[in-house]
Amino acid sequence: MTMTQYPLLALIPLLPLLGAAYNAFVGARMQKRFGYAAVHVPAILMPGISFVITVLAFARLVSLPHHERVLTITLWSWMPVGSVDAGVAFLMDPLALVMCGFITFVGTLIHIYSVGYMHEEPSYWRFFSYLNLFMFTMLVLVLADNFILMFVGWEGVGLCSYLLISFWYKEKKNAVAGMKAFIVNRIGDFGFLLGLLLLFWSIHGVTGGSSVVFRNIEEILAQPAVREALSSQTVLGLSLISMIGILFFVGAMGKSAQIPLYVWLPDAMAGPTPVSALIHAATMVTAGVYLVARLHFVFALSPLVMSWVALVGAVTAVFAATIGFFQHDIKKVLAYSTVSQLGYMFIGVGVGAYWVAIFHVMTHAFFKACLFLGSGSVILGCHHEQDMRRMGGLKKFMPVTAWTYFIACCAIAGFPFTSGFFSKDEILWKAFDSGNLLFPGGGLMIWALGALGAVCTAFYMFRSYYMTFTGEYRGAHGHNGHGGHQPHESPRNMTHVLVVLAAFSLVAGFIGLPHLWHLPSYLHHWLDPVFSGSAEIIRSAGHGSGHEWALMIFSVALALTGWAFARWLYRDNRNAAPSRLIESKHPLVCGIHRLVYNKYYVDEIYDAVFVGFVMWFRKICDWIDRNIVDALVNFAGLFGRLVGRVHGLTDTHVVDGAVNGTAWSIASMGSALRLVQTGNLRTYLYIAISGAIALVIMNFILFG
Amino acid sequence: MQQDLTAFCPEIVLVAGVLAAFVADLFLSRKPIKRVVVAAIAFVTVCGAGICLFCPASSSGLLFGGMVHADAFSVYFKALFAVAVCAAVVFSYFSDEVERDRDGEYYAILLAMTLAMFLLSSATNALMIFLSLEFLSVASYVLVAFRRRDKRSTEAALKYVVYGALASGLMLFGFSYLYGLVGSLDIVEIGRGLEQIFAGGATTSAKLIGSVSVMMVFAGFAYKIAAVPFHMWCPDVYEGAPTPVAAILSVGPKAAGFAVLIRFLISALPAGTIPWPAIIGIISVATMTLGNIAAIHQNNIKRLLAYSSIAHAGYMLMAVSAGSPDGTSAVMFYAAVYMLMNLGAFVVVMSVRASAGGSEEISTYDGLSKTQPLLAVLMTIFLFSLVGIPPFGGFIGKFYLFAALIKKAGYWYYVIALAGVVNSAVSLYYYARIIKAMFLKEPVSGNNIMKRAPAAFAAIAVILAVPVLVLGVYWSPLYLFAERSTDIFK
Amino acid sequence: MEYQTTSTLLTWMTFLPMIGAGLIIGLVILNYVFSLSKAALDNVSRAIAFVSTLGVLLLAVRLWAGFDGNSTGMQFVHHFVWMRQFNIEYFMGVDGISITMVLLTALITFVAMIASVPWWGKIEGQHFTGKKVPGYMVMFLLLETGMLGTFCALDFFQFYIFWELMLLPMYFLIGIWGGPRKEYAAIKFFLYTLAGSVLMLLCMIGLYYASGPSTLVDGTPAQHTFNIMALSAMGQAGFFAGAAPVLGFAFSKIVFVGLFIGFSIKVPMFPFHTWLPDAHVEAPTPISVILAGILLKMGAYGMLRFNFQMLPDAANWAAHTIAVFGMINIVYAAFVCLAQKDLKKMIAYSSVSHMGFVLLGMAAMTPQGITGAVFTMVSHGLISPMLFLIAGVIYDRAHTRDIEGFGGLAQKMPEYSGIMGLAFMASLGLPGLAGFIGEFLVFAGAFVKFRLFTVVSATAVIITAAYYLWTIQRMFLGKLNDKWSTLWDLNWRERITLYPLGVMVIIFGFYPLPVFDLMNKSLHALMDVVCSRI
Amino acid sequence: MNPGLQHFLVLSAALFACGLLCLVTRRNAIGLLMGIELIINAANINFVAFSRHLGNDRAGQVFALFGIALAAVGVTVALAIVFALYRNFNKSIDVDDASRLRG
Repeated sequence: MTMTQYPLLALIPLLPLLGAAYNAFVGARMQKRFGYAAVHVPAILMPGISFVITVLAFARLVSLPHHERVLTITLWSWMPVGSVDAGVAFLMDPLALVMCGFITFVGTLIHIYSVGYMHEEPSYWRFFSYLNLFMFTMLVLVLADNFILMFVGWEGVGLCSYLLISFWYKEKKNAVAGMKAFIVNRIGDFGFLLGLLLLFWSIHGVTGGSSVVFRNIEEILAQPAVREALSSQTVLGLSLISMIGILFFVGAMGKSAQIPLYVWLPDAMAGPTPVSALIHAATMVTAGVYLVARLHFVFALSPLVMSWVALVGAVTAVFAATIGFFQHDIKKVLAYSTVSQLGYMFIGVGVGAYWVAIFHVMTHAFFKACLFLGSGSVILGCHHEQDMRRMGGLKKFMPVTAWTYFIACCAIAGFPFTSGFFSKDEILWKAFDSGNLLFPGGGLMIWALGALGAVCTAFYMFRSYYMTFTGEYRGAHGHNGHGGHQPHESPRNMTHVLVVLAAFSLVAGFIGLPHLWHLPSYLHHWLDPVFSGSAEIIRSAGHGSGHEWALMIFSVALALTGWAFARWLYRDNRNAAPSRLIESKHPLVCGIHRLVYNKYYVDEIYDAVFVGFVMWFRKICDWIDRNIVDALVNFAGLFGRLVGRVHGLTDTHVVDGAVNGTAWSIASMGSALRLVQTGNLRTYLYIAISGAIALVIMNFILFG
Repeated sequence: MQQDLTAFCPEIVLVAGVLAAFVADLFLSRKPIKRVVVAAIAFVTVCGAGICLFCPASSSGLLFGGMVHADAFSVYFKALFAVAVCAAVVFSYFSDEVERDRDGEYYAILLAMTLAMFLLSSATNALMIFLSLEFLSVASYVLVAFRRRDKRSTEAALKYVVYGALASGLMLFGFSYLYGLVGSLDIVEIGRGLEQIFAGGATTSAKLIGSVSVMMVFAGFAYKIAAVPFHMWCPDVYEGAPTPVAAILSVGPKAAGFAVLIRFLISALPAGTIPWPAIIGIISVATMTLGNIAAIHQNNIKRLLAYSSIAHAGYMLMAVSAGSPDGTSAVMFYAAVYMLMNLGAFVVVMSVRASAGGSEEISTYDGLSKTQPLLAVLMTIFLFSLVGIPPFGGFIGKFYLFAALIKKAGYWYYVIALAGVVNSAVSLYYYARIIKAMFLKEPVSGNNIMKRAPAAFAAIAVILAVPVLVLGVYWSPLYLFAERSTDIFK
Repeated sequence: MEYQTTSTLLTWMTFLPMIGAGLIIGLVILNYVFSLSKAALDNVSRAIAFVSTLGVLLLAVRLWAGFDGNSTGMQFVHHFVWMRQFNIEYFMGVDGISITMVLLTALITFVAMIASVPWWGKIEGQHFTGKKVPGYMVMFLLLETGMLGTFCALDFFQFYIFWELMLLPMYFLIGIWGGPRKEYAAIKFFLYTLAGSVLMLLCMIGLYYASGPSTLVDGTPAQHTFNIMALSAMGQAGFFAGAAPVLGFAFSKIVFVGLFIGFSIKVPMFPFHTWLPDAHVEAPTPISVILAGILLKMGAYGMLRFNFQMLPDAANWAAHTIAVFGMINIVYAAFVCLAQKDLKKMIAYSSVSHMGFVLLGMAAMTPQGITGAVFTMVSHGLISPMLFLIAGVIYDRAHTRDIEGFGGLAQKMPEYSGIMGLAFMASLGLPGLAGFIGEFLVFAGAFVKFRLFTVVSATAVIITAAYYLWTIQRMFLGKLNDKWSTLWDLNWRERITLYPLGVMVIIFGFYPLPVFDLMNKSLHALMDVVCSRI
Repeated sequence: MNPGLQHFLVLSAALFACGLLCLVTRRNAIGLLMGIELIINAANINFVAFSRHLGNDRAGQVFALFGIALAAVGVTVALAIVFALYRNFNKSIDVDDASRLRG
């Protein structure tokens, strides 16, 4: 495999880093001196240039023969120890390019959007510095040519999301949300790390050498012998390769908010809306999908893991979608929809349709960013109101937002010829047609779940649309904060961004047209060289095109059904059914409602079980440390007690420790000796004489 | 066996000095002059004796029909005594604890005591050992009791005298049996005799009597070096005696006791007789442990130092129990270092006592680093050296002790060595207590300095501290001296 | 192989601070004669101390420049016979392992020195920098001599002297200039370390008598030796493995255990760690910095230099146990951290946890493991000083370290919060910062040997994140506690201590090659010794 | 019948025992001194007896003489101290009174 050196590659991540550094160190002063422009101009420029470079790289790639489309640049060797051959090196292949493309593009747009959204923020510079830092880490994640560098990006995005979620740190709940996000992500990273180590050493065990560079590993795993060994050797009853896959998938779960590690994402909405759009919808959360796609040569080897991935994805898709039903916070709705959409992507990678998953990642980036930014514009327009029950009728105040939002809704619901339609349908079809799911009827089952999720999605998305934009404005009354204020359309730079994104969510689908229509699928062809390695492993059940037509029509029908329901229930806020449902006293109904409304109490359960355990265990450890270790290791309480004694018994903890540690200690012996030294001469004589006798006796006992 | 007295000249000098001191005390009437003169006589005498030591003749052969053996071994110890007594003369002169009106006697007795130690360290005959031991004891009794009107001094003396009399009585009784067994008083002869007996030539009753009598003899030595179970006089006497006397007692007689003990053990108890290394080992562990543990609770500094001196006797016995030339030279080296650091500590005690109006409580030392930094630093040096921490001489001494044991490489020796290190760790408690008082505590308004202590104390302490520090990094001359002195036993 | 003197640089480096201390003592004595004003005395002694630490730092740079990373042997050797009895030699030299520590020592001590003077920034109220200054400086300099000597000494006896030489100054520095419970903390530190080192003393003598004949540097034959290189050579030749048993145990094993306990008290390893929190909490900031930055490394260094290099067979025998203790250190201490209310105490326990990585990595005895262990020593040597300086900053202002008591500080002290965030992230092993590299290599190295232990230890990745982020959240985020509305942000004194370290942490995160270049060769030599017996 | 060695040994042993007994029972300082005298004389008897047994070996006899002399010396000093005791501890020579130094 020949690779082309392409030094410019390094600039793609480094420029945003530069911007981040600029704002971090001088941003504050610049902001004071030259106003906000001094902050956001460089901040926007950097990712912008990165985008331009990406385009150049694209051109360069296109100029290369189809199967040699790889650009690399190695800056320096990083930790050259044994076979850990990690370097600070970047690699751009078609996959990375797609990711890079929409990351830099959407990223830049969102930077522009933020200028309007954050215009009242005093620590404007901090925001943009974080945002640029995020761009840097995300691009490192995507462009890394080895696991370890990828891990830098992997944890880096986690850090940035932490920083940005708790950006308004004065609110305790924001801070806590940030913390939660980081820690849950770390659980995923734990899996990632172990997966990496297991992979590394398994290969080492088989071949004697090893590597952490993706391409080398792919080549090694291409050898049948290695594949054989890895699938035959078992650990904890699973084949090595499956275990590796599962561990990596745990990492992916954490980043991409899949069951059971999805809980952080809804809370992450505490951050500013552009952040939610960029990090928690468009880019970072798709890193898990990217990881699986990147490691297709690992996952493809283990049908078991593939099936798990698909199943988890499907379940998540439905589960999250149902939660979306009763949420009132517009951002929460979008958050759950993101979780559910990520589920679809995992279905995609799970059934081996990697390019489709990436396709959906991309389209989702457009329409979900559009939705989030739309909601952001709404929130701004309603003076930081997020509760949909206090909105309504905003269409007339902010038409552009409304329209773009509607278009994005259509896209995500999968209305025909929107981007979502193409990507989602392709995923569902691939799932249905998949031949290497382990459980019987797997394809059908996954497809069914996906379809169910689709209808739910259509329903709650349009619900949010109608609640927000139609009917009468409910904000003015009861909302004394800004009583009398009318909602207003957002500034131009924001609306323009919305329009662009909406446009893309409409048309982006056309780069991946279904084969069914005998039209070229550019994306598939483009990504083909990346995934060719595992192509022959992925089997299809071989359903005919008839099925595919049927499914397509069916899913369109589903989308329309969901839309119709939502329209019937929520349009103009006329229908009383929803409120009746909520007020209903029927135990079953309100039980279910409460259950779903409270997100199935998952957070509460986690708090009780895991957090509870940790908080209990830390107390135990602390107690042990203070009362047992400190005492016992003070050489059987001797040190503790003596120190306590020497220092006037002031230090209760020492003495207690010593007492707990041991009943007998030298100190008490010492005081006993004081009693022996009575000061009475005759006692001394007694002791001396008996001592002499004792000596004599000892002499005999010991030596006859 | 040569009969000229050149080998005896140090002792002769001392005898002359004693007489001179008495005479001077008798004929000089004006107190101040008398003090100076007598002290000067004492000082000069001791120095003279010390110088005589280094003329080669003084380490050449047997004297008085084998009563005394002036050899390198004894010379080493004699040199030790000379140094110690020199210091003692000086700080006694400046100490207000020695009753000024009678210090003619004081110095005379001090010299006599020196003479006794000289003799003891070179005695090779049971009679000579007993004589010089008694001589030493009697001199010490008098010095301890020197403050006639002081209750504590008297009580200490009483305990000392009775206890000592008992010990020497036991010793005497033991010697009588040994004499009966082997028909000679020369320790080498005794050694031969015992060898034959224990070789199986004699009845078990003879062996029994042999070991019993040896134990009784040992009681005498153990009492001198304050080893368990004959240590109990030590704390009380040190506390009761005038500090200068306590100081000299803690180094002089102890060292002399070790000298004669080693000589006796090696000459009179050759291998195959009584397995004394084991017994000494047990005693040493008991001694150091008891000393250290008992010291922890002491609040009177002199008493604390007394217990510490017991503990150090234990350390030295540890090496004695190795029963090897290395062990012997290690003990000798340690004895020298110990002399320096312990005297130093006592000198500081004297100085503080003098400035703090006679108080000996450890609380007196609170915040000493503020009121008298120099003393505090010196005391710290001595104490850490006593703990045995580099870079002080004490560490090197301990190092040699342990090295001697470990070189023997036996289960038994490892155990003792282990006990030794644990003890030296424990000993840190009470030494650190004083250091803590000096540096970490603030001076209490109550015990601020009442009057200035004579600067001489500080001077002596400095003079003693220098070798303690130097020996920490450069000790070979002294060790070579000690090593060469043990050749006679090879 | 025989090492002849090639340079006296190390000697100068080691004893330069002692010379400085001597000057200060002279100054104090002069002060008795014609009494200077307190301010003058203080400032002059500060200046002397400052200059000598700076001098050491410069010499260290010279050392770095002159060091040849491609040779496995000792460099800058200064070697002559010290005491013919016991064949004790004066033998200084550095190889790839020790030079990293020497450089670290020079740097951290200098930083600590800056933190010990009240210059370039206001200090309010009673502060240790104004208390008994000459004494402090003397002790500080003696401490530096002890530390450098310990890392450079290649004669066991000499090593021991330096090792103990460190004790006394440390005792006083904690005991006199420390916090409320300083007396207890000081004596506890002293007793623990002494207990360890007396054991070490016995093992040292034992090794001496077990060692075979060799020749001193001047060519005279010696029956036994203290020369570490000679001892290592013998040990690697299986000399001690075959020595006569002690107390019924194999010689090499019991000596290994003895030495290991001695060193593990310093590391500190699980059950012997309880002196550390007390010492850290009570010690003044610069001393905590030195304690965490350097003293803890001495234990680990000693293990590498003696336990592993001299007794490879016993090392292999003990590896499993060491790994277990490493695991306990990592996880247990992490949980204890989670329970701490005192910021400094939490940081202290985090040090315990991180030294666990070092133990685990060493125990693995794989290239990644040992390299990771040493690199962790370096990175932790940069990060933990930052952490303690940070704790000191807030303590100087608020006179409390109670985490719960703060809140919302980020509004008053943004710069401080930023640097603290950096330090915390580095310490929790965020990739791209120095902490990560060591941590990752340790995991990578240990995983192949001790799969279970590594997995358990890796959970600490989560716990560590938890306690650091929780601390940040409680101290800096949320509403500002009005009580702290008067706090001010970093001053220059604190900046010049914190920023260099921060920069190095970032640089070594992405570009650790300089460190690797220094140590790789020597480490490989060591690994050939240790791993060959697996 | 003329007494042989063992008679003397028995006698001396008895004396020695009395001496020890006396030391540990008497509270009177003088009594203690007497006890010591007994022990020393027991030893002296041994010496003389042994020297006789060894064919009038002079060493033993000399030792006995020295023993007597030293006993005298010791007692002299001891009596002086007892006198001081009598003076300092208000006219009492009960050793139990002199037990201030302890611990």
